Amino acid sequence: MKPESERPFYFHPPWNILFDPQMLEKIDPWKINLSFLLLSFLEEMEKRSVIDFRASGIALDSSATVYLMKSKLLLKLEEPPSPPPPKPSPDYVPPPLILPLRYELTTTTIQNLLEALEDALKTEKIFRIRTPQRGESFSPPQGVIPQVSIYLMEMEEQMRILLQKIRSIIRRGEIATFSRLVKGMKKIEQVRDFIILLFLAHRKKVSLWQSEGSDEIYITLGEGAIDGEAR
Amino acid sequence: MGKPDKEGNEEPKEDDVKRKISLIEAALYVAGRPLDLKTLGSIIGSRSKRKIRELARMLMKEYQKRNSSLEVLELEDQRFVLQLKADYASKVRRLAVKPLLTDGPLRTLAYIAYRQPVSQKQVISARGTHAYKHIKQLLEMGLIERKRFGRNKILRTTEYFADYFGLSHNPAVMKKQIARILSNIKNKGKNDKTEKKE
Amino acid sequence: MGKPDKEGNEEPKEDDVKRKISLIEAALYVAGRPLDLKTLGSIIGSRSKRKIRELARMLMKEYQKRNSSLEVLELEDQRFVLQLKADYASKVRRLAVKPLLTDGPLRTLAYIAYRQPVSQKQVISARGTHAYKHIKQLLEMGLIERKRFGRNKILRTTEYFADYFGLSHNPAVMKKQIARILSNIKNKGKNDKTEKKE
Repeated sequence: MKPESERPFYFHPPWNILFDPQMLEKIDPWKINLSFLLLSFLEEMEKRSVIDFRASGIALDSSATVYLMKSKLLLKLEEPPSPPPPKPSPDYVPPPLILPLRYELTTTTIQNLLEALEDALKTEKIFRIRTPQRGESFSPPQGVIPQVSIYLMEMEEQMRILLQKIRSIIRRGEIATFSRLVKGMKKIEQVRDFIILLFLAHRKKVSLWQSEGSDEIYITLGEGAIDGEAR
Repeated sequence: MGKPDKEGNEEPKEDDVKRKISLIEAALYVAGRPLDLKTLGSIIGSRSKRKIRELARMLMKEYQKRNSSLEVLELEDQRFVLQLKADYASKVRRLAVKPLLTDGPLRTLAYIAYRQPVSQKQVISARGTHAYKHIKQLLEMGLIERKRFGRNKILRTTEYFADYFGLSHNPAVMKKQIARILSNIKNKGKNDKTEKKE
Repeated sequence: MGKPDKEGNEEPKEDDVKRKISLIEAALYVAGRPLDLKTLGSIIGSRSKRKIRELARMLMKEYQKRNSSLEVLELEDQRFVLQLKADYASKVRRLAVKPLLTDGPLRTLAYIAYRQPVSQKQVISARGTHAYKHIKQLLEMGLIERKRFGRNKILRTTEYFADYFGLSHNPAVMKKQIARILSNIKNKGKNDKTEKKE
C-alpha cells in the first residue's frame, strides 16, 4: 500500500468526496458545492501537470449522481401539498347524511308473540267484567295535598309496598279493586293509599279503570310493573 | 330479455336489464319479506307483470347459480322473497340482537292478531291507553292496518305480519294457527315456568 | 370445522372455503351491522385472523365482481359489513320495515357530524326550532350525545354513529371522512334531486 503522501491529490479532501461512492451516499447533497470541487480539481491537475482522464471521468460521474440526488429532492419538495379541506362558509349546512340501509334479522319469534299474547289475554280477563269508560285513566296528582311532606319522603317505599299488595291479589287470580285494597282501613289511610295509587298510575306501574255508573276503581298492572317483574 | 343479436346495439338494453334486476334485489333485501309483482313493478317502473316476473326469475336463477347462503324464492302467489337458506339460519341466528318490538307493543300486536278484526276501542280497553302509542308504531311498521267502519276504527294484521311469523294470510286459518301454538306453549310453559323464575 | 381432506384431494378444501365464505355472508346478512374478525371467526370456527380476513375479503371481491345492489365493505378496524349500495337507497327506502329517519333529522345529523363538537344553540340557529325534535330523536337513537359545559349543551356524534358509517373513532380523522362523504352526497345529490322529490 502506498503511503498517504504518495496517493493522488484527489483522494484528499475536499475532492475525495467525488471518489468515494459510500461517502457520497451518506452526505447531504446540498452541502456539496460541485462547481467549486470540479473547478479546483481541474486547476489542481493543471498545476501538477498530471492529466488523469480516468479520475476526471469518475469526478464527472459523481457530479452527475449528486445532481440527480439534488433534483430528486427538489421534485419531492415540489409535489403539490395536499390542499386543505375547503373551508365552508359559517352558515353552510351540509346535505342530509344518508344512513346505509342494512337488513337486520330480529330476534322476535312466533314463540315470543304468543307469550306476549298470553300476557295480553291475562290483562283482558280482568277488564271483561265491566264496560270501560273510553280511554279514561286517572291523571297524576297535582300537588294539592296538604301536610304530606314526611309522607312524600317515604313515598317510594309506600309505593313499593302497595304495588306488592296489588301484585299478590292479581297473582291469586283475583280482581284488584280499590275497595278491596283499602278494606278495613281508616278513612285517612284510604285517602293515603289512593294518593299512592295515583303516583303508581303516573309511573305506569298500574292502570286504573272505572266503569260507568260505578264508584269502583279497577286496578291492573301497568307496563312498568310487568316489565320490571320480567327482568 | 333481448335476443342475442350480436350486431344490434344490445348493450344499453342489457345494462337496463341488469339495473332492473339489481333494483329488485335491493327491494327484496331491504324489505326482508316477500314482495308482490306490483310492489316490485313500482320500484323498477314497470306495470307488465310478465316482465317483472321474468326479471325476478332471472335474479332467482342468478342466486341459484351463486349457490351461496342466500336464496331468492318465488312463492305460490307470485311473490318473491330474498332470504337466508335454512341450513345457515341456525348457525348465525345468534348474531341477531334486536327484537322486532319491545314487550308492550308486542303484546298489543299479539292481542290484535288473536282478536282481529277488532275495534281500536276494544284494544285500548284491554291493553290500556298506552296502547294508542303501540298502535301508531305498529301501523308505521306495516304490521297492522286500520280501517274506518262508521264510527269505529277496525284493526287487523297485515300480510307482512303473517309473513314475518310464517302464518297463513287467511285470517281464519291464522287465528287457528295462533290458538294451536298458544295451547302448545301453555302446556310447555307449565313445565318451564319453574326453571325460568330462578 | 373442515375435516382433514383425505388423499390430498383439492376439491373438499375448495368446498370448505366456499362454505366458510357463505357462512360469513350469512353472518353479515343476519347481523346488519359491521362484524369484527373475532365474531366472524366464531361463526366459521377459526381463530386465525389472517385466515378469516382473507375469506371475508374473498367474499368482498365476489360482491365487487357481481356488481349488484349489495356491497361488502371492509372498515378501518378490520370489520366487515354487508349493505345496500347508497345509489339504491332512495329507490327502495320506503320498503324498509323499521321507520327510518326522514330528511329533516338526517340534515340535522349531518350538520352536527360536520360541526362537532357543536353547541345545541348553534344547531338550532342553523337548522331552525324544529331541530329540537330532531336532536331528541337522534339522542334516542344513540346517534348523538349531549353534554353540559357550563351553560352550554354540546352535541357530538357517538361511537355507535361512527360504527354505523364505518368511520374512525378518532374525531379528527372522522371529521375528514364525514366531509368526504358529504361532498360525495352533494355531488351525487345534484343528479338525484328530481327523483327524491317524488
